[in-house]
Amino acid sequence: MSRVGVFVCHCGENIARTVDCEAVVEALKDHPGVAFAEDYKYMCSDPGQQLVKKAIEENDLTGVVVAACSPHMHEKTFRRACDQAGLNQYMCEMANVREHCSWIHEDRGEATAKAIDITRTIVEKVKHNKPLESIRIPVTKRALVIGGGIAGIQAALDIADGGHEVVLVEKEASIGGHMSQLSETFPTLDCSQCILTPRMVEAYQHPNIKLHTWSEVEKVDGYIGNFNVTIRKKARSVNEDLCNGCGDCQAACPAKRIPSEFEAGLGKRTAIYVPFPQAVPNIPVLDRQNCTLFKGRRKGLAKDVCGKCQEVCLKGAVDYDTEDTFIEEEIGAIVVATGFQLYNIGREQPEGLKGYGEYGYGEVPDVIDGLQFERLASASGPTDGAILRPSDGKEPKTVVFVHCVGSRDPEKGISYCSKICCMYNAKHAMLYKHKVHDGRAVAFYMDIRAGGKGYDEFSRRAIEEDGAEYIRGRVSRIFRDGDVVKVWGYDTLSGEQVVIDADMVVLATAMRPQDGVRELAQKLSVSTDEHGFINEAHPKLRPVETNTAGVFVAGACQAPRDIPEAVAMASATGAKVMSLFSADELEREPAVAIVNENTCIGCMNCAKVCAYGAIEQREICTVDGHVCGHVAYVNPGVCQGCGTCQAVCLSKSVELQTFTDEQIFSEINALCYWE
Amino acid sequence: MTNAAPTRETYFISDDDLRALTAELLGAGTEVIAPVAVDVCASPSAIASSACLRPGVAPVDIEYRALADAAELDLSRGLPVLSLKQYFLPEHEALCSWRQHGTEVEIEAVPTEFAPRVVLAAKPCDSAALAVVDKVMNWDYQDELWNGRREATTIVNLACPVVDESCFCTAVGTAPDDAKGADALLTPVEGGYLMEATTDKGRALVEAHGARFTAETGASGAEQRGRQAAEERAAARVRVVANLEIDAESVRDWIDTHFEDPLLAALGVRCNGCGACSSVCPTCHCFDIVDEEEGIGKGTRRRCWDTCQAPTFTLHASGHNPRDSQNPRYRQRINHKFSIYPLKFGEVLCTGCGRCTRVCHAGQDLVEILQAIDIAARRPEPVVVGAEPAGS
Amino acid sequence: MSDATDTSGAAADGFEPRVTAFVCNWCTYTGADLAGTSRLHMASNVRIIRLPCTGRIDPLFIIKAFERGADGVIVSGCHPADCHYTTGNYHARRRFAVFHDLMEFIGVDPRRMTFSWVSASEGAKWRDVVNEAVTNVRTLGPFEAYRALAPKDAGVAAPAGPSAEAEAS
Amino acid sequence: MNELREVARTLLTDGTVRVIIGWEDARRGARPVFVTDPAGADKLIFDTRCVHNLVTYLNPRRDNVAELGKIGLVVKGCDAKAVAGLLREAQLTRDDIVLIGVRCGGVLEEAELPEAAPLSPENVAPRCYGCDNREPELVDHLLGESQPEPPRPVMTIDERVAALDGQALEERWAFWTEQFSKCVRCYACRQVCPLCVCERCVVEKSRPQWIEASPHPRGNLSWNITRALHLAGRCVDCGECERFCPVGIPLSLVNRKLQQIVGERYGYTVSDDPETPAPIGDYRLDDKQEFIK
Repeated sequence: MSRVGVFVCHCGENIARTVDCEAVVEALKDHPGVAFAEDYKYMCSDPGQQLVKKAIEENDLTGVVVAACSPHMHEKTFRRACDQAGLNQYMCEMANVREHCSWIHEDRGEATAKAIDITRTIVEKVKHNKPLESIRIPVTKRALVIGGGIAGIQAALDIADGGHEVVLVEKEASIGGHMSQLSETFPTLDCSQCILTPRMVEAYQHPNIKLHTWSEVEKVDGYIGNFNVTIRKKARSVNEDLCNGCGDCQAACPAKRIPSEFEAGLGKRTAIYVPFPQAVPNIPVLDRQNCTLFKGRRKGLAKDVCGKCQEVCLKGAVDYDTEDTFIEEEIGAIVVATGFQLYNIGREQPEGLKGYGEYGYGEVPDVIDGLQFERLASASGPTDGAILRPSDGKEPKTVVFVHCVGSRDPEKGISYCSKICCMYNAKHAMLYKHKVHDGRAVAFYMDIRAGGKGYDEFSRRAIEEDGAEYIRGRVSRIFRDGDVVKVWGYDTLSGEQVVIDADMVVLATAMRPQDGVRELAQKLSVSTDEHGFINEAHPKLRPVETNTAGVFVAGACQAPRDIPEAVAMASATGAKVMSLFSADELEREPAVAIVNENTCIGCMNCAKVCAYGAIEQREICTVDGHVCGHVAYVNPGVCQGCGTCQAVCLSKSVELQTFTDEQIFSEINALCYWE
Repeated sequence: MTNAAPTRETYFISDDDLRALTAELLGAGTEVIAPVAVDVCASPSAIASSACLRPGVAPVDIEYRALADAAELDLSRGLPVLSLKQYFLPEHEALCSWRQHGTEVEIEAVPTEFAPRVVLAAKPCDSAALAVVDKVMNWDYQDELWNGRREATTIVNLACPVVDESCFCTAVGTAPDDAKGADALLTPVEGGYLMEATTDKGRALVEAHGARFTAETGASGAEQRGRQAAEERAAARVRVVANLEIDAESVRDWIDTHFEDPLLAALGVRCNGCGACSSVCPTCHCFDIVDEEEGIGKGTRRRCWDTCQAPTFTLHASGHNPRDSQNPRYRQRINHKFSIYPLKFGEVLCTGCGRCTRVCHAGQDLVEILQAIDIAARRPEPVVVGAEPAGS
Repeated sequence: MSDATDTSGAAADGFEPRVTAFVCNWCTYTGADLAGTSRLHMASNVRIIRLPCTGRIDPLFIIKAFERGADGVIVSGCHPADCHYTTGNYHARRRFAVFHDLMEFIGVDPRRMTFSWVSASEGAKWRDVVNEAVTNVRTLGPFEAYRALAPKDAGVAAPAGPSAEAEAS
Repeated sequence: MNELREVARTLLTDGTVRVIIGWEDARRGARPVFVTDPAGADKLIFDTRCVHNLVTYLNPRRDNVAELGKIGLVVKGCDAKAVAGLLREAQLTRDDIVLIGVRCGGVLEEAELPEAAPLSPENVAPRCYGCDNREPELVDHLLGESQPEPPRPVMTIDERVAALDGQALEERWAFWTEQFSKCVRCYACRQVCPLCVCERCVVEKSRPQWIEASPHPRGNLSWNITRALHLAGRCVDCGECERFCPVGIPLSLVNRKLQQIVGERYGYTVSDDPETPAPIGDYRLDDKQEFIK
């Protein structure tokens, strides 16, 4: 028989003003199963909690109901108090008579009647509560970081510095990501490479970091603390252990006209290549698509037509017959930092995006995007830092910068603000003016979004000190007209049409998630938003967690981010991972579902609705070990306690521990209006 | 409640008088239960039935119902879908209710006294079933609710005017003109019915409404009516006997000694376990007791029909189920009716109404099954080497 | 110190609808909390049962609430794409669409069943949902049709209707 | 018919299956038959009386059928959909059974007849009208000649549902509560349903007892709503629940209504393709939500 204690809080006057707390106590005193009922001015105060503890001990209470504020406010407080008094904390529940009653009703009679109902309902629930113990899950103290851009590098370094092993996976040949392509960074204009390269090297040399470049995550099994990750190491054709990065192979390679990805197409590379001189690791990969030897093999030629790189390699590191290999890693936590790509606004677009054919990108050579401008401005870029336009290598005297190309334009498929463009446009205008003093920099903008430390000052400097011309308005068309690039725009402040004969146009195209993120998200059981950015668990309070426990998110794969934000997020994930790794076992609330194997028929409808992939099929055996069927099994390490499985289970064979059918039934029953 | 043949008194009652008697009973506030032809096509149910959309005779359901009006009485029809059982062991009935005050529990009992009522034109197989079930209801426990209703009810049978291919009452010791379990029997004759009162309750009914009855003494009209009635009843018996003729005693003993016989053990393979046979059976009397909460600390304990064909019927709290598939469950049905009950109470727990066969859409056919068992029971046991030679 | 004469409950003559609300913990329950902290006054006829997610809500809850004498029900949770558990509300949406249509087919006035999305920031919307549901049910009157289905056992006192309801005896 | 017997005989003779479940002619009409001996294959028939959905015998909880050995099952198009339902919910693996499909042009509504009758608008089972699976694809053998479309019944089920839809709420409530109050809770509907495969039905759960067990109108309503909801998007419209109901509750009207609901809302029609996900347990971001405030 239950012995429930009911504790009615006045909350000063907050509850007592409209609810007759003594009447609530009186009504509950004789309620079946109630052994103790009392009211008090401030139940959450120290003496109030003492009252609860004392009542538990003196009355041998089996359950506690605190009729006070929302459980979101003080449930933890009173559960702790119960725990201290020797009552299992899950035997304590809150009856919300403040937010849901005294604060929203004026009539004392109505409010009191309702408060009695609310308290009875919770008493009935508590009568069916069961003592629960926290769930303990072993933790493998080893993290996986997916993506070797600045966010991934930072997360890996933070975790590694904390003393835990990190596996860093990068799909390109070198870590560094987009930041390695940048010339200078806003708002300080320090050299991107100069601040990034030491981090890259540090990550490479860190004893706790195991780096896999030219690799991708193939498969993820398991759950928080216990992931099993398969990594595909793509065939590199170069033995990483033998190669000493001398570069002879690159020099020997006859295929030298391949557009360089790192140079955003403005420079060329060879088929066997290191993406950029500071690459980490400084080990080339062989681009089999463009390699003369492999082209020959694909044509089915009997003899290899090239092989120069192998010939010149003194270390014998070049091997044309390597294949993709797979590595399995035991992992406890995963940080996703796959970064972004720019919206390629040409005519061919994936589903949902429309592109900007009217801007001539990809057709007019002197219409470039922001990353291409970064390479033009970079001292290590294809022009050694001179601003020369791609079509004829001349110095452009008029450059137009167009903001919001793709961003904030739901018509073209992207509704969000890409956040960094206002700043980098200002930076580009500045860099251009610093290098071409007599040049004219014109920017078309919608409005300037320069929130951030020193950001607004920076963009003002572009206008006020460096003389960039800012026109508030949109550009309708960009096209080639002889030697010039015509820009048709509209100045919304003056209300006039603007036509500019530019020498070069730089488009601030939107940031988009990397291709393949949806597939990766699927492997990780995390969700993505409509644009493909990875969803955080809570937009405000859990910004670097995902809805899959043990999977965290950093940088621009979650939403457009600038460098300091990406780094801050990365460090935040580092802290999250460190706290997960701080104990040998992970303690979780027992708010998980459990399957009744006696009645489960293994239809697996529950698994179909589980957003976390927490439910799997498990064979059951007779006493003599003969497999006689299969049932569902809920992995308590993965289950988040939503209870959707229970509602779809036709035979009611799965039950959420903290919201059982008996509890809810009793609550409904308590609201029986027949009396 | 047994047949008291020597004291049978025979009366004639005309069609009009029978209706007038019904009206008198109703007028006096007595509940009268009788077969009623329910127009299934009456609004709003018509939409549910294809039969109502076809040209021709409007389909009806025959049901035992408490009459609202004497005009509803319909004596021309066959067997009602559900037997008379429901008026003695309702589909569900309250046994008690409870209420918790603090830590005290207060129990409120249900009354076991019932107002007198009359069943008119009961089918002989239905009244006989009540007599069979009386035995178990008064075995080690006297079921007050059953007995109270039995005592309060006067049952007047009507000799069967309609017999079909599933009827086999004569094979299990009753007949289409039996008054077993009833207080009187009506037999249709020219212009009305012959009424034989077989119990005191039956005679009391005649006495209370003496003006409606004429005693059948030696008058010539009475003689002719008697002959007509006897012929009609004999013809009905012949038709039933043609459906099935078995030796119930040897069937009983054979089942008792052949529990594992393949014939018995594999009876249930076709059966869907729907239990409709139990619902419609006049002798199936198993019930389940459930406590239904109405709110906090109060509710009602009810009993409701159960069936041995349901897997949960024998499910133990441990999870073990001794009758864990439809084969043993169906065997139990046969075993209980034709062996266990007769061995214990001396009567077959079946009155041959054939409802189970008619209701079964999977084609389980009790006539066929009993025939097979009867044949097996008559077949000489196989000679076992070394045993005494049989019939030497 | 309190005024005991004030606890007579709902108006004795008028019909006071009884509405049971099934809400998710993360959005609507929190939204109702916000209505409280914002002191948004609303009808007092609704009793909330807190669940982790709309995905946990079974149509049986609603049937049971009607069986127990509720005149109306509310089911409320996170807006699409806002579910704390990612997809629970999408599953709930299908389940309750089917349930809603079926109940209407059976003859239950859909105005007795309010389904809504109320986020944690929509305290005012919660107030409006509550007030509208109560007004709807008030217009429809007590759900006598459902109560009439209650078993009428001989000898066992039929449960009294809601008019006999008494708080704190 | 000869073709059917031949296939059955071969399957039994070569040991592919241990038992063929089909229909036979009996005293009171066609009924299920379990043939284990090749010689018994001659019992098998198929005509307009072969209504019984034999898939109900594939329920993994039917131990007495399972112990007969590997099953060859004769299925009509609607029955094949039920097999797909079992496959979809992992109650069966395709290799467990051999499916002998029979081309069906409709069955009788009242099928317990000594002889097969040709179909007419008066006698055809209304659910057969508009059958979309007369050429089941899931089967291993497909026998018989191509069949014409079943005749249009005097009133189709959709028309009956529409007639109810056209009534006032109170009329529908009166109709259904009257129908459901007839229920004796024998659970015949559940027992014969090929897709009611739970080990323990929700109605048998007593802690808590969501559905009152005794057959009063309140418990009956709860049971019938729950039964219908549990089959939403799963029901294959074989009509067995209604046929077995001893008190004649028009369950096919509820079942059809639910099919209409999932059809109109989610574009779902039940098929014999086990790969198509069921509509409940699935969702789309843009599912209709006009009923939600």
